[in-house]
Amino acid sequence: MRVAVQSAAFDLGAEAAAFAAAAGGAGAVVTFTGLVRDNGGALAAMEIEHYPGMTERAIRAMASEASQRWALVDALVIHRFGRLAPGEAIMMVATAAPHRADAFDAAEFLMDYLKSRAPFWKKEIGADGAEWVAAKDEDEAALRRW
Amino acid sequence: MRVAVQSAAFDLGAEAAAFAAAAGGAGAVVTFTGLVRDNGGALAAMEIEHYPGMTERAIRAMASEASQRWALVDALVIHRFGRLAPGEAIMMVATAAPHRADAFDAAEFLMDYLKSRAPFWKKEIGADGAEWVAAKDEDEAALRRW
Amino acid sequence: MIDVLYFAWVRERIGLPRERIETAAPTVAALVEELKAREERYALAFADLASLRVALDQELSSFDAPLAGVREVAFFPPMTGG
Amino acid sequence: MIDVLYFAWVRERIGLPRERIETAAPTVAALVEELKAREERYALAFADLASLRVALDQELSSFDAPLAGVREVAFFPPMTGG
Repeated sequence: MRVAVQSAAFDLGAEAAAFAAAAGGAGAVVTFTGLVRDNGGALAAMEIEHYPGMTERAIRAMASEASQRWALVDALVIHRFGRLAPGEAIMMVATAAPHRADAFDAAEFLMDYLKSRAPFWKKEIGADGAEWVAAKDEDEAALRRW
Repeated sequence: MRVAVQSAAFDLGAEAAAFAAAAGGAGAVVTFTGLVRDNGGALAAMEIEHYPGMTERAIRAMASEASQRWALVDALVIHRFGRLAPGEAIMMVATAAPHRADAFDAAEFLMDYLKSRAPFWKKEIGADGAEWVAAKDEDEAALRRW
Repeated sequence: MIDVLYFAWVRERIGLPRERIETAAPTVAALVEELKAREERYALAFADLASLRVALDQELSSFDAPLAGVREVAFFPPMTGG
Repeated sequence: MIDVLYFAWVRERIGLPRERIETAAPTVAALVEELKAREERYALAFADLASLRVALDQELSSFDAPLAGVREVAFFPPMTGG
């Protein structure tokens, strides 16, 4: 299980390929990649702030919880902070499991927890100012299914 | 939307990266890759037979159904046939959507339909003979959630 | 004349992947009965219809479907893709 | 002495990312009251506790949690990761 919190860009293709190649015995690999949407050209950049120390700790706790709930062979979380341009990859989750239901469920679980329980805050920088992204009720609601 | 039914191996990393790069406006990209499990060393190869003509038609119908049900920006299905070695990628599904729930649901829907409604048949070649993989009741049951 | 295709263990039991058949069978079930009456290998392949699927002109169908106008019938076990 | 950290708009409203505070506040809520009494910018940042979250020593906690033994308190809005 690897957790990387970094400002550097990452290559989702290379990460996905390396993850699948290392997942010996897995029949199913699921990846999720979050990209900066350009909101129809209105977004100049996205700035992501995080809480160094707590971020890694919180993500490791989620990944460990996922490993206990589902039969996973491996899991990967990469999450960037700093300034990102539209189209750039913000983060990525990958899960490997013998069967597809476990890989899908664990990836969705990790995403739901990352959204609302990992200490990241997004700020959208537009032509006419900057605004912190508000947390969505639906994201909080998504946690209740687990 | 691209559907490829092929005997040639594919590079899941390159496919995932190209798919995400082309998915303008998508905030979420989900990929699923199915790999040949080695069953603890018991499997020498997997042979996949399909029904040329019907296969592409059936997969296109599933992808089209997924596009109607969820707000997708794009979808991709690659499925191999012929003889595959343990560890090789059998198939891949990718979905891109503005929001993660749509990308996840559409990918799971496509996987459930590919499992039980696309005309592929798997045969496991072991040290002591070959055996057709039996369809699982749970795969048929998985269709009923959609 | 109708093209009849066999896949996976149905193909193996019957011993060929496809054949052209002259038939006046009104339904898939009637065609199956004709084939079963032909030879032992057909009777074996079609012994348990519950373990078989049928496609008419490359669309999944059912054994009670009519054959009128159909050019291609395919018999196979439940699919195991993905 | 306790380290107090602020993130996102809480940090912007208060105007600094962290500070060391001498306090005898028994709970997070009591610490918040002390801070609000200090200056307008704290009062503004802590005006609506329902829109804030708190972590004690890097674990999510609640405003009624005791501060005894805690070295680091962090205040921030609901997270928006992923």
